[in-house]
Parts: sequence; structure tokens; C-alpha cells
Amino acid sequence: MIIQDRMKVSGQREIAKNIFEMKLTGKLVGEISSPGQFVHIRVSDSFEPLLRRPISIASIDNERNEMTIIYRAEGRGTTLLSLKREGEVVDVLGPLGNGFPVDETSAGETAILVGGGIGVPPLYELSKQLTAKGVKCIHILGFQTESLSFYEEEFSVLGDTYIATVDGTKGTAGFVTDVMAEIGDGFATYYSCGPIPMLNAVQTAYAEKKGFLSFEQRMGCGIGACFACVCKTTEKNEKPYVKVCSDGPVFPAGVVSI
Amino acid sequence: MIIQDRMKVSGQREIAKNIFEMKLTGKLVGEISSPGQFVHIRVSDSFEPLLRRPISIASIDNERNEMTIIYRAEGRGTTLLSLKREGEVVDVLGPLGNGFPVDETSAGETAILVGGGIGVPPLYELSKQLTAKGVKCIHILGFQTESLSFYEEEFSVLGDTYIATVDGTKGTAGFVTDVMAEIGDGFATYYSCGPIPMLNAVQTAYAEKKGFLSFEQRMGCGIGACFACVCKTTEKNEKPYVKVCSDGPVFPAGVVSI
Amino acid sequence: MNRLSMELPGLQLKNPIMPASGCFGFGKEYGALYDLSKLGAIMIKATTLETRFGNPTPRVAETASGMLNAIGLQNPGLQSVMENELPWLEQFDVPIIANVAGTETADYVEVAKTISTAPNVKALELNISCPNVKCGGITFGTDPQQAHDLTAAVKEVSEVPVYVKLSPNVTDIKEIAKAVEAAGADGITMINTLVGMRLDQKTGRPIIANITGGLSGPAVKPVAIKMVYEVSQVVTIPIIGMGGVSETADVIDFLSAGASAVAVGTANFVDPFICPKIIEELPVKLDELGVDHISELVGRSHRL
Amino acid sequence: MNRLSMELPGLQLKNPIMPASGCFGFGKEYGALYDLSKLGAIMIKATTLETRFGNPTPRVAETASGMLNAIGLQNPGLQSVMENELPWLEQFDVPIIANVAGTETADYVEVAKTISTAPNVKALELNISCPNVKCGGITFGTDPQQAHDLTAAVKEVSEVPVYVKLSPNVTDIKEIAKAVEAAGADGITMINTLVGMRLDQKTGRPIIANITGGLSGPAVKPVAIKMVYEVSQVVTIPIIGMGGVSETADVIDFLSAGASAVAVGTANFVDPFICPKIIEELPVKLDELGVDHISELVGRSHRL
Ligand SMILES: Cc1cc2nc3c(=O)[nH]c(=O)nc-3n(C[C@H](O)[C@H](O)[C@H](O)COP(=O)(O)OP(=O)(O)OC[C@H]3O[C@@H](n4cnc5c(N)ncnc54)[C@H](O)[C@@H]3O)c2cc1C
Ligand SMILES: Cc1cc2nc3c(=O)[nH]c(=O)nc-3n(C[C@H](O)[C@H](O)[C@H](O)COP(=O)(O)OP(=O)(O)OC[C@H]3O[C@@H](n4cnc5c(N)ncnc54)[C@H](O)[C@@H]3O)c2cc1C
Ligand SMILES: Cc1cc2nc3c(=O)[nH]c(=O)nc-3n(C[C@H](O)[C@H](O)[C@H](O)COP(=O)(O)O)c2cc1C
Ligand SMILES: Cc1cc2nc3c(=O)[nH]c(=O)nc-3n(C[C@H](O)[C@H](O)[C@H](O)COP(=O)(O)O)c2cc1C
Ligand code: FES
Ligand code: FES
Repeated sequence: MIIQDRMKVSGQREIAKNIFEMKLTGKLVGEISSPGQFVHIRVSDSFEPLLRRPISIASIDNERNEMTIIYRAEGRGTTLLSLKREGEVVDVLGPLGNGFPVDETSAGETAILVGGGIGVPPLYELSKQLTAKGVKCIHILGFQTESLSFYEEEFSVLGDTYIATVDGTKGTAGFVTDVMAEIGDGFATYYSCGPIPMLNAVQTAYAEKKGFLSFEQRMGCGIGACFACVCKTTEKNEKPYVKVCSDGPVFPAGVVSI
Repeated sequence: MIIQDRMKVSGQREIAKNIFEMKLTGKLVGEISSPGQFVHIRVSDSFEPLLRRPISIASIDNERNEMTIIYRAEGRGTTLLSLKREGEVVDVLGPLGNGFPVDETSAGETAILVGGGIGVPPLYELSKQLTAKGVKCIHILGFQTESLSFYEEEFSVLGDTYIATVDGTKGTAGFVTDVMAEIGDGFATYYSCGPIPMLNAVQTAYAEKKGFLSFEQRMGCGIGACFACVCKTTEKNEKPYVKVCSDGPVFPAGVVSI
Repeated sequence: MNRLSMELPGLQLKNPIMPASGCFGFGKEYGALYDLSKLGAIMIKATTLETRFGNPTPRVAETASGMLNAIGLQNPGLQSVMENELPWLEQFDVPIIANVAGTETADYVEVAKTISTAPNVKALELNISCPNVKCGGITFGTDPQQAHDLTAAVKEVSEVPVYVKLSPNVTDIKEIAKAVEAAGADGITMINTLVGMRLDQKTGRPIIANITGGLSGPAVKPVAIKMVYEVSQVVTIPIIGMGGVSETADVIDFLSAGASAVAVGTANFVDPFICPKIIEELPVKLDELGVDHISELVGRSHRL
Repeated sequence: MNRLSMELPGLQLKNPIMPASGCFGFGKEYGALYDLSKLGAIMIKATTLETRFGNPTPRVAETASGMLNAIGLQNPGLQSVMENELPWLEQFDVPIIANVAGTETADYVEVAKTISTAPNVKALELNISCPNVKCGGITFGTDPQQAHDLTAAVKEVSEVPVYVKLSPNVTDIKEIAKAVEAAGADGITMINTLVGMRLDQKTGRPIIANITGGLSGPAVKPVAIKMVYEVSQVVTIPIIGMGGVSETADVIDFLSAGASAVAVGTANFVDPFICPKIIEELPVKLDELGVDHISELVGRSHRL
């Protein structure tokens, strides 16, 4: 169920240049049903900035009622978020949307998780859940440059992890697709989150495979009421459009017209 | 000189119900030239609330570069101010305006200082400076009720201090004018700060005396440029109006038309 | 005694609080969060004759204490609203105000005629003020004669009272208000959004794909209050006020300005529980103000 | 090369930043804080034929990301401005734009005729958009014909180029812009304030003594940007843009929308050093954007 929770900041640290890992504690955590869901965060009690900010859930610790989010402090809202200190309280709405289907890969099968930049975080909880049920995960993570890369170690613990940086400062020089080409197609499913051009390249490269992509759109309500976040769909979908916030953010490959 | 100073909060405590005493440290303190001057405080780095808040300087400690302000947390801005914690930094513009003329009372003479509610604070620095030069100060402080009263002890150290509360929970039951009636007119000068009806009553009661009153008006710029804070004047004044922020906030009794 | 009840043409309101059109869909999403029967009424998303996909995205952008939107009246169309949305809302004890939109008079008339027969639709809100569609919408809302004629045409076919939603993007909103009153409007809702724009810092291009969008939220409240204050003094029909309502104090302001009820738009996005929160706080505010019934506040700004 | 210089009718601007009229008095107060020669220009407070005391107080009220003002054009009158204010400003190397106001055409003409002869007045800004005075002002600004005629009358007597300041409180600002261009205006300044209101929570009465006030500050920026974007595409004379400019990014937005220079109003109250701060930051922004000269940004929102 979607709830509004005043969650406590239980951790906040900069894990890469302007990239923050924040831990939030509260009963909302108990409501999370799948990796790839997101929360809608009010960064200030003031009316400026006005709107909530959508941020993916990067990992969950049900025992501690704690979840982790990872975000880039870029504009006004996320910068304010990065100034919150441990112990402060943040108004969080969630969990929102439908995440990655863990069920679509069976134990023993291999899944490829492809993330780009700030699209990497939700793949972490996904990988935790997949590996926990016996799926072999291969991670391909793309970043602009080394100083903006994060979570290589965390992912490596769960499975093979390849890094690509556009400027070659870390891992393969180039894009995630360059790594994909090397790895081949010995896998059952792919899951991906990142910028639209990346999602497009991934779904084109893996056209024959079962895959799931997570999308972004500017949002108003975050719960499906305002029609801000719609995307046109391909003929694969019965409805001519989907809402990223409530129908997504994760869709089967090929559904969203990009 | 007026400067914009990012002052450090060196103290913040609630001294009466919703009344806060805040200490601010910075080089602005060195620019203060008279008691009754005020500062214009930006309570947030956001554009909401937008305008600065005018608050009187209640006392100065030049050695520590520290000044004290006392304010009622009432609306959005002052409430935000009351949430600032020690060590935080606040954008302060000042010192502004012309304060109470200490020179108008000579050593050995008696001055009466009449304050009402949140008009009491600037009288404290005034009394410190007057008594330091050998003026005998009598303080008459009016509050709504005991729980809203403050600084009785501080004023008592400097001179006789009478309290009046509207509901009689402390000191004389009634208004400052009731105390004034008892004290008589054996004094050289009076200084007053408080709500308009009080200022009016004081200047009427002491019509024959030399007195100085501090006024409030809603402000824009705080430095004399926007014409938000003008008051009409009586024929005593050469100009038909004065600006509270830059000509005042303190005026000789009888100048401002009330 | 219910201190919050209000009676308006067609509407028995338990309280004067209702979500504004376009900010609450057809209720389903918020219905998953709280009991919609708590609301005074619900203004549903604009309904047009045919299904509309609306504008390309991005459709929203944030501004200082406000937001721009250019949804473009996306909705499933009259038939689907009649068959799927309105029946679903019947489970709640809450009057529905159906927001009616179109590109020409005939569209409005047809939607109004049909939708006003739905059992829970107790009033129509004629949307002559949507800034986000190329034709229709706002053009009706900026010309008194056109506003008059459209209102009269809809009045003729509607089974329920008709409220007309005014645009603030006009030189003199009083003229439009008087024109729709003369045409038989039963009430006025105001204000729709101000037209605005935001540019991308890097490229300089508009962020909203539709180029311009409608400005809403706390930023526009002073404009809305001023217009309600003015219009309520030149018409005798009641006003449902809106524009930036975000907390209980704002409701008091709109009533004081002359509105008889208040709609909450953008604030639903900031706090999805804002409507029930305000409804709960209102009696406390009335106590603070020493007022028995909320109706005593209506138009007090006019009284000296 | 000065990357920030701009040439406009009558005005050689070192940079495109100037304080907006009414938010900077006649410069004395800010002159005590920094060297006014840093500024691109100064738009001085509205000058009328006679001394004006203006409206009763309160004259300002805060709103969400904005403020209302109803100063009522208080100023010492033409003679005093000519004798005291303008000569004082001559010590600075900065062009003055004199804001001219009045109640009827004859007033405007007389003020314009005289003030345009002051050696440092390089342009006039015709204030046909002040919402805070009973007659004159805004009535000229809402009717294209009246705006045209007033502009023509002033053009006839002015010794310097004439800019006309437009009101946003109109259905179609493009009409007014085209009318004043046709009448010979050398430039347009926009926007003046939106009309708004704020009520006291306890009493329900308007806070501003004049009842309504002009809304300014970040809240109005989206409206201003949209109007500059529109007007700059229908006139060929340059625009000085304003409305909510509070930081360097806002300047980029106004230039992108189509303004050739930018005025800063309310932000001076929030940060009295904002103009020199922006002027200092602009070259850094140009570097970020990869732009050599600021003029390259003008109107880039129109270009696809
Ligand atoms: C479902 C979803 C999940 C996301 N998960 C993450 C995450 O885990 N980590 C992360 O760093 N970012 C994530 N984003 C992107 C993140 O929401 C934006 O970077 C953020 O909203 C920008 O806010 P700001 O205050 O920095 O920028 P501002 O420029 O101040 O934002 C202004 C407005 O634009 C919106 N906006 C700006 N950029 C985006 C964007 N890319 N997507 C959606 N809205 C945008 C903001 O929400 C706000 O309403 C996610 C977005 C979506 C839709
Ligand atoms: C010269 C001067 C000295 C002052 N000294 C003190 C002091 O030492 N301690 C203290 O508690 N208060 C003092 N005040 C009053 C104080 O400025 C207001 O109480 C405060 O601005 C209210 O802000 P808010 O955020 O609480 O209220 P809000 O309602 O959020 O204020 C909204 C707007 O109205 C203005 N405003 C509201 N009330 C007043 C008022 N009474 N006077 C001026 N502007 C007002 C605010 O500045 C702001 O712009 C002084 C006022 C002036 C003019
Ligand atoms: C996302 C969004 C969609 C809207 N859609 C409609 C609509 O379909 N019909 C309509 O009459 N008004 C629509 N509006 C305008 C609102 O109903 C309301 O008039 C306006 O937003 C001002 O109120 P607010 O400031 O509380 O949001 C919409 C507003 C927003 C923000
Ligand atoms: C206190 C105040 C006084 C103003 N006085 C004038 C004036 O005398 N003449 C004028 O043309 N505009 C006047 N304006 C309007 C500004 O010049 C400007 O057009 C408007 O405030 C929008 O810009 P901003 O949002 O940067 O303040 C005034 C604005 C304010 C806030
Ligand atoms: S953000 Fe409102 S429908 Fe998706
Ligand atoms: S507040 Fe601007 S002149 Fe006094």
C-alpha cells in the first residue's frame, strides 16, 4: 500500500562526485513489494521547491525497516536533499509503481542487469533478490567517468560486474553496449535502467530476448492521477499509452514507444 | 556602514512562550552605532519566504563580535528563524536605521524607558549604554501575561524595573500607562518602543517631556529605497513623510503622525 | 450542526473542500489512499467527446512555488467516463462535478447533455479556460460574448446546474463573469491556470513540450484571491475558489475573498492527503476565529 | 572584447543588468553599498509632474515566492528629480532610464519633455502599467489604442529613445506591444506587476491598505518569460525583460526568451548586492554554456 511516511535519515554519504547514498528508516519499508519501485520525496517543508522528487529504491533492509536510495545532487531539490543530516525527518510517499519482475527469471538461469549512471541503483536490490533465489546475475554498469562511478564492489559480491566509462577512466572505454557485445547472449532475461538512448540500444541489441526496462518521466502526482508522465506505447500494448508512475516505471521491453 | 554578513548563530533559546533570544556573531556587530538600530534577516536560502525580516538589536557584545536579538516566533519567517541551530549561518543585513539618541540624556539625569511586548528588546542595549554613562534608568515593561514576559532580571540589574501585565499575572495589572501614572514625572527624557496604541498613550501622557519613540512598518528593502515603510509626519517635521527604515525607526516624539 | 456544510446549486456539500479538476483524475488513485466520502465534492478530470491522448511530454515543469502543466486534456472520452469512471465513483457518498471540455460548442453541448444524466453528477463545470489546447478551451474564456453563448447552449441541455470555470488570462475577468451569469450560469469556478513558460538552462528551449503551460500552485494565490474578491462583488451566483490552496489558512482566505467553497489542485501532488487534512483542521480554525459556521466567513473581506 | 556589452536604442550597456524602476529609488541607498558604475543602467523610480505621497501603509505584503506592493508612485516630483536626484547620479558612469508616470497624456508629455533633457537620462520608460494608482497608469496599458496614442505623444517631445513598459494584466499583450511599436516606441520593457491581493487571516481584510497590490518576484517569472517569448516574436524593437529575476540563471532565461537586457526588481530587497553579483557571475555562465558573447543567447528559445 502507498503510504506517506515521515522517515528518519539514518545515513547520508557521498559515494561518488555529487552522488549520495541516503538511508531512510520508517514503516514505508514494510510496504515495498518489488525491486525497481520508487519513492516520491518532499525535499523541504517550504513551497519552494514545490514538487516531490521521484527516486528509486536501491536496497531494502526489512529487519531494520531501512531502505537505501542513491541520487545525484543536481538541481534545487536533490541538492536540498543532500543537505539533510542524520536524524532529520523527510516526508516520503511510497512505495510507488511496479518494479522489476523477479519471477520472470528462474533459479539456475542467468540474468543480465544493465544500468547507466543514476539508473544503476534499482538494479542493486534487484540483483540481491535474484541471486538470493539462485539466479546468476551479470552486471554491466555504465558511467561517464570513474569519479561518477559507484557500487562496483557491492555488485561484485553478487555476481560478475563489468564497468564501462565513456572516457575510459575505468573498465571498458565506451558504452554498456560495448560490454554487452563481448558477453554474448547466454542468458535468459535482461533488466535495464538508465537514460533513454541506453535503453533503446539495449532493447535493440537484445531484440530476441525477454527483457524489462525502467523509464523516467517528469512527474506531478507520482500515483497515476495527473497524466503528467504518460508514454505512448507500441502496438504490443492494448492501451495507447502508459503512465510511468503507476503502470511503470518498469515495462516489458518493446511496450513503450521510444 | 551597512553590510551583508553571513553571521553565525552562537546561541538560541526560548526565553518566554514563543519568544526567542538569538545570539549572532560576525563583523556586522562592529558597525552598530546606536541602540535601537535593527537588522534585516533572511530566514531561508529559498525564495519562500522571500522577504527579509526586520528585528531590533537587543544588545551588543563588541568584544565577542556578538549581538543578541529577541523575537517572537509568529509567522512563517520568524518560525523558521527559531529553528536555526547553533553553528548555522544566517544572512543578516545591517545595521539599519537610526537608533535611540543616548546623547539626549546627560549623566546624572533620569530616563524612563517604556517598552511593550516585543518592543522591549531594543531598550535593553539602550539602558546598558545610558547607565554606563551615568544616567539613572527606570524601566516600565508591559506584557500581555506572565508567560510572555522576559528580561525582568536583566533590566533590574540596570535600574528600577516595573512590570505591567494586561491580565495581572505579573506586576501591575493593566498597561504601562498605569505604572507611569504612579511614577510621576521626575525625569529628563523618555524612550519608548512598542505597539502604536502604547506609543500614542506614552507620548500623550508625557506631552511636556523630551521623548523618543521607535516605530514599526512592513518593509521591503529596509534601506530607504522602496518607499514601503513611510509614515506621514506632523507639521513638526519639514518633510511630509519619513521612512521608518532609514529615517527611523526612532523619531523624536510628536514627529510621526499616529 | 455541521459547521462545515454548504449548500450550492445542485450541491449539498458536507464541507467546502473538493479536489480541483485535473489534479485528482477520476478519483481512483486517491481512493486507494483515503475514503473519498470525506470530501465535499470531487471535480473530475476534463471529459471530452472523444478519447484524447493530450500533449507530448514533458508535460510538467516546476517553478518558484508553482508548477506548469500542459497535459492537454488527456481523458478516455465521454463514453468511457460514463461507463467506467462515474459508476465506480457511485460507491462514495460524494457529489461529482463533471468538468466538460471541447473544441467547439457542439462538443460541449453533447458532453454536457450526456454526462449530466449520470446519477452522481450533481453539477457541471464548463472548462472554457484551458490554456493547453490549441483551439476551444481558452478562446471561449477570453471573450465575453463567446463565453455567454456557450454557457447558454450548455444550460439548455444540462440536467444539472452549470458552473463556468474562468480563465485569469484576461484584462477584465468581471466582464466574463457577468456574461456567463447573464447566460444563466448557476455558479462560477475560478481560477484556471495562468499561462507561463520555463526554459531549459542549457539549451534555452522550453521545457514543456507544448512550449507554454498553465501555472498553478501557491505562486498564483494572490492573483486568484484578487479575482475572487472582485468577481464576487459583481455577480450574485456563488463561486468555488481555487488557485494555490495548500493549507487550511488558504481556505479561510478564499472564503473571506468571497468564495462559497474551495478547490484544491496542485497541493494534492505535494501532499496526497491534503484534502482530508484540511477538512479535519477547519473546525479548529473556526474555533480560533470564533466563528460558528463556515458560511460566516464568506465574503468578509468586503465588509468593513 | 567585453562579452557582456549590449547596444540598445540610446543605451550603451556595459552589461545587460539594471535595477528595475521602483526597486532602487534614485540610487542613493544602493550607492552607499556599491559602486553604481558597475551597473548596465539604472531605471529610476517613477517620476510624476508633481510630488506624490503615494498610498497609505501597509504598502507591501509577502506572498509565496513573491510580494505585493502598492507604493502608489511616491516620488518627489519632476522638479526635485531634475534638481536633486539626477545630478547626484551624474557622478557614476551609468546611463539612466527615467520611468515616466502620470494620470493623463499631458502629464506624461510634460515629464517626458523635461526629464529627457537631463544629461544622464539616455532613455525613457513610459509606465503605462502601474496597477497601484486609481487613474492613469494601467488604463493606458490595457488598451492598444490608448497605449499607441500616449506613446506617439511622448515620442514627439522626447529627446531620447522611448521604451514602453507593458502590463501583464491583459488578455493579449502582443496587441499592446504591436501598438506601441507602431506608435514609434524604440523598445519595450516588460513585465510590470500582476495584480494580486493578500488577506489578513484573523480579520479577513486585505493587508495592503490600497486593497490590491502588484505581484512581483520569482512567482511571476514563468508568466514574464512566456510574455517576453511571445512579444519578442511579433515586434522588431528590443525588449528589456524583467519579472522575478533573482539569480544569474534567470538572466539567461530572459535573454533566451528574447530580451536584450534584463532588469532586477524585488531581488534587490532580498539581496541588495544581487546586481553586482549577477554581473560578476555572468561570464562564468557564458563559459559554462560555451558562449562568447551574451548577445548570442538573445532569443535562442525561438530557434529550433
Ligand atoms: C521513476 C524514477 C526514478 C528515479 N530514480 C532516480 C534515482 O534513483 N536516483 C537519481 O539520482 N535520480 C532518479 N530519478 C531522476 C530524479 O527524479 C531527478 O534527477 C530529480 O527529480 C531531479 O530533481 P532536482 O531537484 O535535482 O532537479 P530540478 O531541475 O530542480 O527539478 C525540477 C523538476 O523537474 C523534475 N525532473 C528533473 N529531472 C528529472 C528526471 N530526470 N526525471 C524525472 N523528473 C525530473 C523534478 O522532479 C522536478 O519536478 C528518477 C526519476 C524517475 C522518474
Ligand atoms: C524596525 C523593526 C524592528 C522590529 N524588531 C522586532 C524585534 O526586535 N522582535 C520581534 O519579535 N519583532 C520585531 N519586529 C517585528 C517583526 O519584524 C515582525 O514580527 C516579523 O517581520 C514578522 O515576520 P513573520 O515571519 O513572523 O510573519 P509573517 O506573517 O510571515 O510576515 C509576512 C510579512 O509581513 C511582515 N510583517 C509582519 N508583521 C510585521 C510587523 N509587525 N512589522 C513589520 N513587518 C511585519 C514580515 O516582515 C513579512 O514581510 C520589528 C519590526 C520592525 C519594523
Ligand atoms: C496537472 C493539472 C491538470 C489540470 N487539468 C485541468 C482540467 O482538466 N480541467 C480544468 O478545468 N482544470 C485543470 N487544471 C486546473 C486546476 O483545476 C486548477 O484550476 C488550477 O490548477 C489552480 O489551482 P491550484 O493552484 O490549486 O492547482 C489542471 C491543473 C493541473 C496542475
Ligand atoms: C516596491 C516596488 C515598487 C515599484 N515601483 C515601480 C515604479 O515606480 N514604476 C514602474 O514602472 N515599476 C515599478 N515596479 C515594478 C518593477 O519595476 C518590476 O516591473 C516588477 O517588480 C517585476 O520585476 P521583479 O519581479 O524583478 O520585481 C515596482 C515594483 C516593486 C516591487
Ligand atoms: S505523475 Fe501523475 S500520472 Fe504519473
Ligand atoms: S523598507 Fe524600503 S524604504 Fe523603508
